[in-house]
Amino acid sequence: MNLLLQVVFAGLSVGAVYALVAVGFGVVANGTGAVNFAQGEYVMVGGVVAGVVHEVWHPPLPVSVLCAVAAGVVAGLVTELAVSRFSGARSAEIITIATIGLAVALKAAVLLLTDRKTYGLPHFLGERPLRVGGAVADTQTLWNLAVVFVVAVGLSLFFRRTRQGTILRAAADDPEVVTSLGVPFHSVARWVFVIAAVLGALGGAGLAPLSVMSYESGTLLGLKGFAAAMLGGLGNLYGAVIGGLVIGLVEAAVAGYGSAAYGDAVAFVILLIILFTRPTGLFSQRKVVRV
Amino acid sequence: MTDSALSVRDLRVAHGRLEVVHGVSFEARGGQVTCLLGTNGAGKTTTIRGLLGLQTPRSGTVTVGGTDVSRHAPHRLARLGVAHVPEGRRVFANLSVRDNLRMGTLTRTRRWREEPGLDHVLHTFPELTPKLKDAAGVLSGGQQQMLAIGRALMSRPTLLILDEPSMGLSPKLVSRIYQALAGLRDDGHTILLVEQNARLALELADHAYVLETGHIAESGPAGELIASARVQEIYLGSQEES
Amino acid sequence: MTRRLRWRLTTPIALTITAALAAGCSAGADAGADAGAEDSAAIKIGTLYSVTGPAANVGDKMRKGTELAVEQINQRGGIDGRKIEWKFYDPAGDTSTAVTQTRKLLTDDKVDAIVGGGSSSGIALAMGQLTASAKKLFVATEGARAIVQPETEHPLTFKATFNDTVVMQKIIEFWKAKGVTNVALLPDTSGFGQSALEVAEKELPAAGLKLAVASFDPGTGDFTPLLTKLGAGKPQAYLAWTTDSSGVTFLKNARTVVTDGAALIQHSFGFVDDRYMKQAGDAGVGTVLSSPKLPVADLLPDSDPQKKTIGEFAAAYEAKYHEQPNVYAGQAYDALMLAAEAIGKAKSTDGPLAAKALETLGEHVGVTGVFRYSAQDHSGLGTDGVEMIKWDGERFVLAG
Amino acid sequence: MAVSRIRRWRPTTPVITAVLLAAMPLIFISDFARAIQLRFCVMLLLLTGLNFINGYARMSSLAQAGFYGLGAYTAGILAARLDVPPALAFVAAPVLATVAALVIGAASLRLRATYFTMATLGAGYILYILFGRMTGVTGGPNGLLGIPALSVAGIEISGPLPMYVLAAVLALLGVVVAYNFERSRAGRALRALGASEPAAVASGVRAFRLRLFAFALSGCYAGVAGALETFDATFVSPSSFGFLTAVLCVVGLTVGGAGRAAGPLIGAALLTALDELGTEYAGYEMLIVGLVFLVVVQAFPGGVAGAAGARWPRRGARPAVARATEGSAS
Repeated sequence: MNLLLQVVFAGLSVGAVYALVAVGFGVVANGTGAVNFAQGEYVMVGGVVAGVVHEVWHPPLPVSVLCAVAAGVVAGLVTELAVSRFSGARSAEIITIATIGLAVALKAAVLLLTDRKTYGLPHFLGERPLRVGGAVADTQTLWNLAVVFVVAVGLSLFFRRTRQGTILRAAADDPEVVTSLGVPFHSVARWVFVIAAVLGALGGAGLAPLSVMSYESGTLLGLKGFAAAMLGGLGNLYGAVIGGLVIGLVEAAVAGYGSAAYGDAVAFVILLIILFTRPTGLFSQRKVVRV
Repeated sequence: MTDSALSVRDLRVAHGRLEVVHGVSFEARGGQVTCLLGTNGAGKTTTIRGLLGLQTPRSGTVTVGGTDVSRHAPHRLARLGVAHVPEGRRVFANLSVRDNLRMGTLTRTRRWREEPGLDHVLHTFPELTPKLKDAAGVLSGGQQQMLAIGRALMSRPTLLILDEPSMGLSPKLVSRIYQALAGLRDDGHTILLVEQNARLALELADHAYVLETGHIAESGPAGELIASARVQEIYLGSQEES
Repeated sequence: MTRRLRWRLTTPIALTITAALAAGCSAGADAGADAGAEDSAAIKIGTLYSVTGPAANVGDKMRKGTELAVEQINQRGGIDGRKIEWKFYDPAGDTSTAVTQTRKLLTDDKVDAIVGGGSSSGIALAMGQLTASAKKLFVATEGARAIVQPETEHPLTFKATFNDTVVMQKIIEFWKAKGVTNVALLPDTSGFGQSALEVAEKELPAAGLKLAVASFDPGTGDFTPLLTKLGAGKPQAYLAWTTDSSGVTFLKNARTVVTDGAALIQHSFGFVDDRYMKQAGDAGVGTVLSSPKLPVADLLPDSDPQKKTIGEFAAAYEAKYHEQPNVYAGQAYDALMLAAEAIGKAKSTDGPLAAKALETLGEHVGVTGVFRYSAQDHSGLGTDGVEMIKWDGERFVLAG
Repeated sequence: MAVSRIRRWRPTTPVITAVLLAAMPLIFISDFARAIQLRFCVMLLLLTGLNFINGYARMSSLAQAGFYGLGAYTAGILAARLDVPPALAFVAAPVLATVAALVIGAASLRLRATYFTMATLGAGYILYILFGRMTGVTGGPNGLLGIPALSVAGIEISGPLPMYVLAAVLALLGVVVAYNFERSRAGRALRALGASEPAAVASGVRAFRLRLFAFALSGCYAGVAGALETFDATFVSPSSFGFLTAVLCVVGLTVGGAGRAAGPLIGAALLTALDELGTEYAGYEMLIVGLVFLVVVQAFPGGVAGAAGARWPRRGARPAVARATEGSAS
C-alpha cells in the first residue's frame, strides 16, 4: 500500500467537506461581516435529515439528498429570521454572537427530535472503491470533490453573472450603500444564509455515507471549516476551497505519519498561525482584519 | 413643480449618547436645487444619514413627496425615488463600472440585462464609456465621483441627494462635476446638495441653508445668501484668503 | 489605594465572614432536626447517566435499563417490603456538573446508594471519591478499572461491567485459537480507549503477540491513513476500541483498505449495537466483536446459566420501550439489581454492610454475566461472561 | 475622581454580592446547598473576569474555559503530582493563567473583534485538547485524581462550609476589585475604548495595552476559579473545560449584562440555576439556553442588568467618551 497516496485521498475526502463549510463561512462573512457559528450545524442538519429520510421512507438516494438540500434552505431562512430579521440586527458582532445561540438551539432541537440516534447513508456511487497506485479512493470522495468543484464554479458564475450575485458582491464591498440602493439588509442576509446552509447540507449529505451523523457531528466540523476559511482568506471563494483541502490533507498527514491523537488540534493550530501571522489568509490581501 | 419634495422637521441625531444634530428643519422643493452648507463637523453628513434612516434619529419628522418616512428603513426611501450619492463616493470597488451602474437600477427593474437609463448616464458622463468593463476600484477620484452620481441617476430619482461631491477633487474636476450637476438641474431634477464649497454650491442652488454645530444658522434664496455678511465671512471670505 | 476603597473592601468581607460563621453554627443545629423527618419506608437510590452530551445514546440506554429494574423490584413489592425511590440526574458528560449532582444525591436527596456513574469513566471516578467519603454503596456502570481498583482503596465501590483486562484476556484466547500472532489496535482517545491501550501494551507482548497501535479522535472521518500505516506491519487482526460512532467509519474503511481477506476486523464490547452495524452496511458483515452474551442469548445452549435471565430481561425491556435492549441497558439493569440484592441481604442501607453483602453474595446471575464479587474483586465478572460474536448482516451470531 | 464621590448611599454591586454571599448559607443550609453556592462563587469569578474583556473592552473572548482549565490543572498537578504545598499550588494557578492570557492576548489583541474571538476560541480549544491528551501530566481523559485537601498554615480547609467561605471571600474580593477597577482611570478608559475606539484613542487611550491588561485580568480570575474547583472537587477532568463551557460563560455574561457591574452576578445566578434546571429537564435546557441567548443578544444587548438599568438609570450617567476624556485629563 502506498501511504503517501492514501494520505492524499483521505485528506481530500475530509477536506472536501471542510471546503464546503469554509465557502459557507466566506459567503456569510462577505454578506454580513459576521462569523456564522451555525455553519457546522448545517452540515449536521443536512446529514441527519438525509439519513432520517433514507431510514424511514427508503426513497431513491437523490430524493434523500434533495431533502437535505431543502432542509438547508429552511435552516438558512430560519437563521436569517433568527439573527437579523427579528431585531434588524446589522452589527456584525451581534450577528456573530447571535449565531452561537442559534447553533446551541439547533443542536438541542435535533437531539430531541432524533432521540440522539446516529444516521448514515449508502454510498452515492456504489460501495466498491477505486484502486489507484496502491491506494484506495472511496467513490464518495470523488462525489464530494465533484460537488466542491461544481459549487465553486457555480457560485463563481452566480456571483459574476447574475443580478442577485452582483448584489451580494456589492454588499461585501459596502453593505450600507446597497441598502440605500433599495435592497434591504435582510434580503442580503437571507440569500447568504440560505446559500451557506445549502452548502453545509450538501456537505452533510455527502459526508453521511463516509461517517455516521448525529446531532453532535456539526460543531467541530464548523470550527475546522472556519480555520479553512481563514487559511484561504475569509470571503475568498477559491481560497476557501483550497484552505479546506489543505486542512484535510494536513490532518491526514498527521494521522498517517504522526499521531492521530492530536488530529483535532491541527486545524486550530493552523487557525492560530494564520491569525497571528497573516490574518488576511494565504490568497487575499483585500480585507483588513487588523485594527 | 415648486411643492416640497423633501421636508425635514426638528431632526435630532446622536452618535451613541452624544447628540450631534440638534433639531434641524429644512425642505427641498421639487425641480429646484437646495443646498445645505456647513463647515467640517457642522453635522451635514449626520443630518443626511439621519433623514435617510442610515442612522436612527432620536426624533423628528421626514416627509418625501408628502409621505411620512420618519421610521422607514433606507431601502424604502430608495423605493420612493430618493437616490443618495454618499460622502466619499463609496463605489463598489470590486464590481465593474457597468455592474456599479446596474446596481442603481435595482428599484426600477428586476431584469439585469435591461440597463434602462444607461445611455442617459453615459451621455451625462461620457468619460465612463471606455471604462465600463474596468473594476470601479481602479478609477480615478473624479471618475469614481461621476460613477457614484451615475449610479444614483440610474434609478431615475425623484430626489437626488449629493453629499460633498467636490471633496478631494482637483479644481478642474470639481468644475466638471458641477457642470454636470447644472445639466441635471436644467433637466428638472430635484437636488439636495450638501457642500462645504459655498461659492460653487450657491451659484448652482436655488435655495440654501447654513448648518452650524448642528443647528440651522441661516437660510434663504441662494442669491441672497451669497450677499449675506455671515456667509461672506465664514465661507467665501476665508476661502479667498487661503 | 484610597481610604474609600479600603472601606469598600473591608465592610463586605467582614459581613460575609460573620454571616458564614453564623451559618456554620446554625447548620450543625439543623442537621439533627432534619434526620428525624426522614421517610424510613422507602429505600432511596440515586443515579447519574449522561442522556445528553457526547455519550447521550449510551446514557439513554442505561437510564432505561435501570428504570426497568426499579420498576420490576417495586412491582415485586420492593426490597423487604420497602419500595425504591429512584432519583435520576443528567450530568450531560460534564464532570463538575456530575460532582454537584452527586452531592445533591448524597446530602439533599439523602440517597442510600448510588447506581450508575454518569455514563463516562471519568465521571464515575470522580463520583467514587464522593460516595466513599459519604460511606455509601456505589455500583458503577462504567468501564475503567480504576473505578474499583485497587479494591482496598475502594471498599464501597463496585462496578457491573467487565474490566477491560478480562475482555482483553478473552480476545487473546480467541486470537490464540485462531493462530493470530500479529495484531493492530486502534483505541480512541477517550478514557475507554486509552485504558484498553494500557492493558494491551502490557498483556499482548506477555502473551507473545506482536502489537501495533494507532489512537484516533472520536469523530474521525477517515481511517484510511491509519489503516494503511498499520497495514505495513501485515497484522492478522485490526481491533478498534471505541463507543463512538466513528467506529462505523473504521469498518467501512477497513473493508476497502485491508487487502488481506483473511485479516480479522474487530470491535470491542463498546461497539455491540445493531444500529451501528447496520449503518456500516456490507462493510459490517463478518465483524468480530467481544461482547456480553445479551445479543446472542437465544443462540446459547439451554445449559447456559444466563440464558433465562437475559431472555426475561429482553422481553420485559421490549414490552416497555418497544426497542431492542443493548449491552448498556443490560449492565445498568444489573447494577441496580445488584445494589438491591445487597441491601436486601444486608437488611440495611448502611454502606459498609451492603458492600460486605455484595462481597459475600456468591453468584448473581445477571444480564451482563455471572457476578462473583469478592473483597479482592469488585468487578466480579470473568471471561466466562464474554462471548466472541460476529455480525452476519442481520444480527449477531456466535463467532466460532 | 472627586466628581464621582458618593453623596447619597445606594446599594452597589459589591454590597449586594456581600449580602447575597452571606445570606445564602443562612437560608439554604444543607451540604448540597453549599456545593451549589460554591459553584455560584466559581461562576461569579469566571464571569467577573470575563466581564473585563467581553464587557468593558467589548472584545468577545472564548478562551475563558481554557484559562479556567489551566488554573484547575495547574493547581491539581502541582498539588497531586509534584507535592507542592496546596496553598502554593492554589496561588500558582492564577499566575499561570495570567501568563497564558498575556501570551495569547499579545498575539491576538491586535486583531479585529471577530477575529480575536476566533483566535481565543482556537487557543481555548488547543488547551482543552492538551488537557485530555497529555495523559502523563494531566491524567488524560479519565481525569486527575489524588488531590490533597487545601491547607493554609497548617489549618486544613476542606468540607463544604470552609470551602464555601473561602470561595465566597475570593468571589467577593474579585467583585470588589472589579467594581473599583470600573471606576478607576484605567477602567473608564477601557470602557471608553469599548464604546468607541477612535474617540478613545483620540483622547490618548493606549488601546492595545489596556486590552491586554483586561485580558490578563480575565485569565487571572479564571485561574482562581479553576483552583477553587480543583480543591473543592479534589478531581480535575477535561470535560469541564471544553467549547460548551466557553460558550456558556459568554452566554451567562451576555444574558446577565456584559459591561455592567451587576452583569456577572446575574449571569452567575442564571448559570447556577441552569445547572439545576438541567438535572430535571435533560435535553431541553440547551434548547432554552440557545433561544434565550438569541433573543437577549439582539433585543436586550445590555442583558438583564441593562434592561433593569434602563428603568433606573445610573446617577450622573454621561457618555463613556466624555468620561474617558475626563479621566485622562485629570
